[in-house]
Amino acid sequence: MPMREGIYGLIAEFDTPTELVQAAKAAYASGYRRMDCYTPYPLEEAAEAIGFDEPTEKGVARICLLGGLIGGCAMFSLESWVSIWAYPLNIAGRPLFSWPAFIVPAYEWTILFAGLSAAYGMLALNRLPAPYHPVFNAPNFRDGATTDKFFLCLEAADPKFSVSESRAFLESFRPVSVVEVDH
Amino acid sequence: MATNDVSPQDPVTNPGKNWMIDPKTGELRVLAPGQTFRSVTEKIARIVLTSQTPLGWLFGFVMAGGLIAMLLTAVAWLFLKGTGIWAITMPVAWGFAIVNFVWWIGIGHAGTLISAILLLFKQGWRNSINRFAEAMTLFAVVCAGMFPIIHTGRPWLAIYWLFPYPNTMNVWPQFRSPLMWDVFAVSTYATISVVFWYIGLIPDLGTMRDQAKSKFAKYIYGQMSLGWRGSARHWMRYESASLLLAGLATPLVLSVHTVISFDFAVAVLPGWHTTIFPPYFVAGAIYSGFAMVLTLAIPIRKFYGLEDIITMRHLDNMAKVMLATGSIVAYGYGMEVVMAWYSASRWEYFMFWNRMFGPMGWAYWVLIACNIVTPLTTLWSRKLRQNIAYLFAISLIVNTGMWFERFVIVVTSLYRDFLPSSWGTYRATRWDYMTYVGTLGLFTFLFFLFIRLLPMIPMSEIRMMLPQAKVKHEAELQTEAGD
Amino acid sequence: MAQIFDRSSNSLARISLVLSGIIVISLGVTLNYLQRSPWVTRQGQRADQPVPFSHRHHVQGLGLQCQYCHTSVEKSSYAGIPPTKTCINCHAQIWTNADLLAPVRNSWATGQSVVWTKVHDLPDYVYFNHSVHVNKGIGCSSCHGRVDEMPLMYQENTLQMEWCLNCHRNPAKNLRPTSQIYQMAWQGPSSSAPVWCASKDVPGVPTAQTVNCTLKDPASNGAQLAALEIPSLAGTYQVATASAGSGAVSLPAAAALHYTKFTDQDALGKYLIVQYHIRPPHELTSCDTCHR
Amino acid sequence: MSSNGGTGNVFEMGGSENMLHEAQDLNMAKETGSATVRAKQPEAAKQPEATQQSESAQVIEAAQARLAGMTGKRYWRSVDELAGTPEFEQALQREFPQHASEWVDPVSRRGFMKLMGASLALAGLTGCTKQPEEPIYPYVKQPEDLVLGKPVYFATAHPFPMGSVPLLVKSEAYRPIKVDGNPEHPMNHGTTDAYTQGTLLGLYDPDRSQRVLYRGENRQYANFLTDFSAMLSASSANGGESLYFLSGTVVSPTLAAQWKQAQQTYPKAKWVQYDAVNRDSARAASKAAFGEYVDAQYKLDVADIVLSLDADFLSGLWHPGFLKLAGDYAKRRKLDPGVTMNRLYVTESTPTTTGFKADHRLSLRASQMEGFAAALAAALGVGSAPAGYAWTPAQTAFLAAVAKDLKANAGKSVVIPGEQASPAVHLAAIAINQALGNVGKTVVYTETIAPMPTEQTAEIRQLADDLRAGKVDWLVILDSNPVYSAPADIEFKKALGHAKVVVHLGLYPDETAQMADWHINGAHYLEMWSDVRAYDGTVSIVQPMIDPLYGGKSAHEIVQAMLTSPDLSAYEAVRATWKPALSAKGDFDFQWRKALHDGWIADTAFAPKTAPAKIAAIPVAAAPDATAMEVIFRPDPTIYDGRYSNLGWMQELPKPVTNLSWDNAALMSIQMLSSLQAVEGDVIEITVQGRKIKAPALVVPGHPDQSISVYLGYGRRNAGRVGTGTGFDASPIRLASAQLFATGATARRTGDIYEFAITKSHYIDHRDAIARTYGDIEAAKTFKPDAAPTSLEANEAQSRGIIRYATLEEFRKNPNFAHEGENYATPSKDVTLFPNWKYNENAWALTIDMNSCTGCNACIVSCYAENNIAVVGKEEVRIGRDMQWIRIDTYFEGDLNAPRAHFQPMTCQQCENAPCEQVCPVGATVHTPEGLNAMVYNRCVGTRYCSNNCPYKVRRFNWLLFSDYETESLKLMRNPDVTVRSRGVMEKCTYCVQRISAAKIRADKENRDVRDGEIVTACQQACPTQAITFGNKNDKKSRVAQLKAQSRNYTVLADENTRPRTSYIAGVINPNPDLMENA
Repeated sequence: MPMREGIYGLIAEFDTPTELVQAAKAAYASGYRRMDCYTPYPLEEAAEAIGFDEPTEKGVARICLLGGLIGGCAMFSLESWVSIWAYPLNIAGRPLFSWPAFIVPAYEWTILFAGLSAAYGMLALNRLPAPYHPVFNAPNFRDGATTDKFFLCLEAADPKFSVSESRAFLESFRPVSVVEVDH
Repeated sequence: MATNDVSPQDPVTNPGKNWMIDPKTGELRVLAPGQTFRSVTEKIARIVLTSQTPLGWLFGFVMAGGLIAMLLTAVAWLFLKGTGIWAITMPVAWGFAIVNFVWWIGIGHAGTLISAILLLFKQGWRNSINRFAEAMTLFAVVCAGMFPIIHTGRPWLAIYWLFPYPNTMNVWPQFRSPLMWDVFAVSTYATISVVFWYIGLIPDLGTMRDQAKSKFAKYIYGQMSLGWRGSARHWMRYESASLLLAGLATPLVLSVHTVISFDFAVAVLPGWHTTIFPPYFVAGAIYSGFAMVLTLAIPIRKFYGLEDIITMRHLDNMAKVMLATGSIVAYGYGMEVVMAWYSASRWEYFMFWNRMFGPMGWAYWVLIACNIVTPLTTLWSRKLRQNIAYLFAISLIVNTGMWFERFVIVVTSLYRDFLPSSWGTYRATRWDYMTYVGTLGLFTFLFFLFIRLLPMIPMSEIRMMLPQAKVKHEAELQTEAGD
Repeated sequence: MAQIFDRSSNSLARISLVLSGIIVISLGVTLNYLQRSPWVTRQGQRADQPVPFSHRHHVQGLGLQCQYCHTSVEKSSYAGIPPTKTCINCHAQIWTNADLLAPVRNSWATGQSVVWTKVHDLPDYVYFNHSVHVNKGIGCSSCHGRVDEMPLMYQENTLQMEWCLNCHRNPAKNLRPTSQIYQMAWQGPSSSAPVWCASKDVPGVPTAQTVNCTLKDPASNGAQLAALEIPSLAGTYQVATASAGSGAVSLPAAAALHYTKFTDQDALGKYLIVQYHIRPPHELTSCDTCHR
Repeated sequence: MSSNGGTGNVFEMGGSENMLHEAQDLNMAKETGSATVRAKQPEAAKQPEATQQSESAQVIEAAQARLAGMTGKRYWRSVDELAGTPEFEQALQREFPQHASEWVDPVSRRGFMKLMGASLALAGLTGCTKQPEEPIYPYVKQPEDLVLGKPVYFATAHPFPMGSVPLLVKSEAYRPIKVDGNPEHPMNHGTTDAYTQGTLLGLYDPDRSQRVLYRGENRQYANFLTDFSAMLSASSANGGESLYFLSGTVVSPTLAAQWKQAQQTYPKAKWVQYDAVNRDSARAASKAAFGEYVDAQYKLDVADIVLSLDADFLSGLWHPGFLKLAGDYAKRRKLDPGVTMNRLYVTESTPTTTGFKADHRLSLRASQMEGFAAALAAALGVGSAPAGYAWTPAQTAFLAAVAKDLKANAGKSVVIPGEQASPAVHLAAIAINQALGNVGKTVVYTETIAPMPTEQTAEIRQLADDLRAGKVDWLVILDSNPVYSAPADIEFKKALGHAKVVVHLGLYPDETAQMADWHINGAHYLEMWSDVRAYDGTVSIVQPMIDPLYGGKSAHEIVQAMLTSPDLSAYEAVRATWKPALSAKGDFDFQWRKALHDGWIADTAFAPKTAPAKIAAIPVAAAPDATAMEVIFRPDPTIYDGRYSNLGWMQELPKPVTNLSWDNAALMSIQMLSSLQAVEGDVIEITVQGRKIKAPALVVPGHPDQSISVYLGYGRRNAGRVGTGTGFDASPIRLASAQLFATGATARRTGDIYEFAITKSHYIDHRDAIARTYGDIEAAKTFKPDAAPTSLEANEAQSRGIIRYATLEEFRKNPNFAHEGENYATPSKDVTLFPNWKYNENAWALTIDMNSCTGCNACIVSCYAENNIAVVGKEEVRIGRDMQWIRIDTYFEGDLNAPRAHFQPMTCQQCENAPCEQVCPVGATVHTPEGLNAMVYNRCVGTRYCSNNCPYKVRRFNWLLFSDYETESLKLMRNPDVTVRSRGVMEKCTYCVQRISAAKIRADKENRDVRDGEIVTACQQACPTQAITFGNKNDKKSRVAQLKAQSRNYTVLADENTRPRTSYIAGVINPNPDLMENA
């Protein structure tokens, strides 16, 4: 990550999910887009508040499906190729193309590939791993965000963002604190 | 002692007359009341982050290490001499190795079931136990996976030829063989379990990173958590990913033991060649799995004073699941016998007569006693279900019983088959026992490492379950403002 | 609170993920090549031999027949390594005191074997039979390469199972007239160098002898030459014919034969497969063909 | 892998062999001739093909050179170091078979690497391991007629006291690797027996005596000759008085001739013959009846009714003419069109396969046999019934029926007395046969096969007395082990001490060798020149297959040393003996070569003697006391009198009837067992005239009460690493006065327990009535023998349709009996989900005739030799890990006191729907286009799933490293066409696929189809009764196809729809209607 001018954004700390969600909704309503909430456990309302809706995005799901199909087809065609063309052998008088037997490994590979794609897909879409992130610069963030505090971050990249106004805007929700976050 | 960290006079654990009963429903609470995000977090995180290792833990750890040494001896000798050191012979060419394999895999199943199926069914109570149930799965699969590899006595070959890859011989695996199916089922099962488990860990690793004091711990957990920061977007994708994984793990876990049962069901041997195996193998697996979860959960919650996170409600539910699956298994046994009689197949008939009253009949009756009689008669009583000592005892009994089930299926079907001239018998050797007990050691060893190094209870999911985790809606806020 | 990780760590983490993937794959690829590499197969390696025997000199230079030394190649599974006597036959007269030949003279004097190192060394569980290959139209050079151009003997092919199967699955591409078996330079027919073949199937007689191929156009007076090329029924096949009970066989006069002209290996191969009664691929690739 | 040539082979076999013979008569003869010459030049004889075998041969050579006190010729300097290495020494000492309890032979790291290497190599891991560079040892001068990779066949014969076996030996680069009967010989038509097959291992036995010893120190043979000739020149003055020879039964006419010569110089010298198993009864009887020693020859092919008086002529070589008798018997049991079925009655005192093959079997105590014989004779009008004998109703009925049947078939019947029956029985038999007018028809009397017939027990008793009397200065013991085998009461071992010098010539440094001053390492019959006579007297020349591995000597050389031309070779001696006879036929050299090539000298069979027997009366002993217990002594079915006890193959071979391996036992009836209040495995102490032995008890169904049978030959003290200490020695209670059976014995349970190795789960475990008493003495006390319990296994075998048989009448009524009834049906081929696989080329198949098989075990040993099968040792056998690819399943039926038994050879059935193939994850066992169930050893990873899924349990697994990769001499013996299996590999019968491939290659080269009978499996080749037939079932004219077309043809477990290629011809018995209720 190259050094950037100015700050990453303003981050407000709340004690309860409710306050966070209120603030987030308001921010979204007043036109902020580049922002994010940070919570110690999944909080759907927060995501909705900042206008993010995974179920409609379906990124992970798509990748997962794709992976599954690839895995299944790959294994089934491998089995068929091996038994019919690569080295045809009379096994116990069974037909070369014993598809019922081939289903099992194909089935397992479907699941294997689907599962892996889901996991890696999720990480990729989340741009993880990212051991470094500006928000970690915020005091209390470390101790709070993964334990019992709720954060709302308005990012400087947002066109509507201005240090003074945005701070005032956040202050209006009586957060525990509002601090500037460096890159 | 670690329990010192969790101060006894912590307000949440004040002992009041059935304070664990939820007044609204009258049911047992899933969690003790009055806990905060931070209290649960600290209680769980401290177990790992505390600097002083509990003596009890050390002791168990060393014991397990000893057993592993024994396992290594047995396996080394096996590679040196060949499978002849085991009791297996003609006609009983499969023995402990396969019995243990099936038994361990079965145990694994409960973990996946709890984390996946109960998740799909939105069973909130699973959250307290799914983490170490999954860990148990992993370690059980490790123990299980060992056996197919070593049971040829020449693992360098087993590994070399059981996977399909282009080789100079132009020869490929034989995909009609159930053993081949096992290779894929078990490897997939292992991989998916690891992934699922790790994905579940990520947020908690984040917490650990942030709770940790020492630089080293911060660094390690930091790397492992992949920089998790609890962003709302991440959470959403994370949720759908784990939902998908749960959705995949469910058919997987059902398929794995089905495939294992094919090892027998696909063979021509009376006592193996039966269509009822897949369902009752799966049921049996879950049966033994939950028994194992109990075996682990009961001492741990006592030892680390987690009574108000792993509550009586959990134990009670698990006992109920055992009751259900146990009944399915019982039905399976019954059905086998009925079919033997109804099919009028002399092979089936003789096999069962022999299995029950033949020279090795005792094994059959042990399994009936352990799997059917003892648990299924007693677990109906709520009183007994909530008697921790009894649950612990029953869990051990069921584990034994399920081991004998596999023993009966493998050995007593083989030792007297089609041609009377080739009838034989089976007497386990010291090496068989050393290998089996050794894997128990390996399992415990890994589990001890796990509870010492990783949060054994998913903190983020516990937080979700706390009342204050809910977002209050306008209406509620109004009323609050009004007061 | 300070960051634990520096900015760069993000890229590092992601790169290392990708890298580990790449490493695994490339490892697989390497092994795949390794298992076919000369390091494993000894392909093209010249082993240390007690005497630096030159096939080029003896075959190309002196024009010795393969069978002069490898006597049992047509009769037995084992082609045969010449006894010291075979060397002495000539080297009693020529190069009688060349230092290079000291081991041979020594062996002759002491009665001890000259201990050669096996160059073409199949695993012990592979049961290869020279006689059937030679009798069914597989030439020496098909497996051993241009021995006549090897100053020191080396292994031309991998001799791995896939290499064997390669031919057992499609023998046509290597079959040649039996008259050309020991012809190192055999290229297969072409429009510039066609082959004429004729056959008359006589049961109980080695196929090789009932098929007659010639490199000269029988139409133009090559017929006699062609006839001359018909190997005699005497010698090695006596046992066979005798036990086949069909005694001496009257071979058709070359003129009477109807010759077909071949200008490419495929056509010739297909023709010879029929004439030589080569077993179909599914039999040639059956496990018990080579393993017992 | 070392012992595997790795070079495929073309060889002539069976049917084609015959033609080849005519074809290249002289050709072969030349080969033979050169074999002769070669036998004198080690470097030729012992430099085999360019595989490691050659190396190992040299190693032994070198070792010998070193061990002979560095005075021996220095062959192979190149490998001297090798021979010197500790590895090699160790290899010589090494336990063989290497087996069993993993504690016994710990694996060194080196061993481990080697073993890994072996299994990796076997696994074809060429991708991961490089093969070591292999050397080639070409000949210096290659014999002209040698084609490496092509075996040569030489005719010879196996000398055996009861009558020799003409052989055709397969020789691979001049190493004999397979011993089989001579296909053209009129006596055995190519069949052999278990002993003869086993002798191959005897040749390569690493425990063979390898050097000449004087009082334990190494010497050269020359040293002995100096002493010997010194003694001779001294004693020629007194005509060789005090010079004694002791040998086993002399079978070589040449040896007899040499002795006759010697006697001219040494008239007073004495030659004593003694074998623990001898023919004294027959000799005594013939002397009494004919005034001279004669042999009886029985012609069962023309006998409708056969009565055996304790004659075990269907089991093995211990009955004279076994091969001929069994063959002829079977001819009359195959129900071929136009051949009437014979009827066999057997009375016997020890249950044998002969007894169980009989249509009617009567078990009599040994002491009752004379009485029964005499009574029968009386019933047929010879002499009068003996007084004092009380017969049970069953016995009376049997006697009456037999007498009636014999009368009715006078001239077409025969009575055969057993060699182990008393002279009186023989006399009775002679009398009956004469009275029935069988003589000249079904039995002829001829000059004895043994050139020097004597009554041996009396002789050795005399020798012992002479020894004690100090009359013996030199005692030369030739190929005999009296210290072990002599009757107990003559105290031979002690007596031996009185001799001044004792010389012992023998294959092994055995008990006698330990006592001898001089020990000379003997030559194996495959290493020596000699001659023998077959059952009918036809002479066969014994010619060496290989130069003596350890420079051993034969009796011929010793005796020759006494003669005017002491260094005349045995070869010359034998030629000299037959020069007159052969020259009479024409050019001697040609005739000699013809004799060598054919394997026998034509027209040397004995002419029948015509003089009738004159029998005053049959001397019958007084009726035995019913309560007195008796002990019956029998030659062992697997190691005979102990001479084969160091052969792993023979030790491991399950004995017929009992399936007991690696041991002998006190065989008895259930009644006897329970009267001893013992259970099987209890050690019993048997006392005869104050002499005691301890032996574990084992029940044999149908054994007479109040008697115990023991096999001789066990309890050896110096047999070698295999034989020493196996079983118990019965000779301490075998007295000169009671060589056949001892009466008035007592027995008691000692309380010790002994564990048997029995190759099938033992029927007694499953007999409910007995099972209750099993291991429970209290119950045994109250056990009621007359409960007549039945065997669960046999019942299952019957009801599962594994064993199917009918009586002749039933068969006539319903020829299709083998396919009717529950579990007898064969499912239709069309009832299947899958399309049936087509077999358009050859379809190999096998049939086994349940009527012909007598369970004699010859096939098993033949399979051992052909397929390099490993010996695993008692401990492994005990837990069911025997490696035999073919086994004889024995099922007992009905009342245990008078059971019927069925013998079913069981081996891989080559199922078309092979359950084993489907479950193999690596495709190590697959089906070939010709329908073989191929087993690819180097592909096998050892999951053992195939075995679990095999309904016939005919697969065998190398649980440990069973194959011996260490012992050099054994490498010479291995069949280079068959992979030696390492540990962790599954193996099984493949219909001798190596022979099939060889035949196909030969046929392909000759542009023809494989002929019917061209391929002969090892088991089929050995089978004395030709019960096994192999061939192409697609060829409707083939013998196998025709047999499969028979109505009696059935497949085992047909209802499993495995579609075996091996099928069985259901048995048909021919009982006497009068005896049906006892049948």
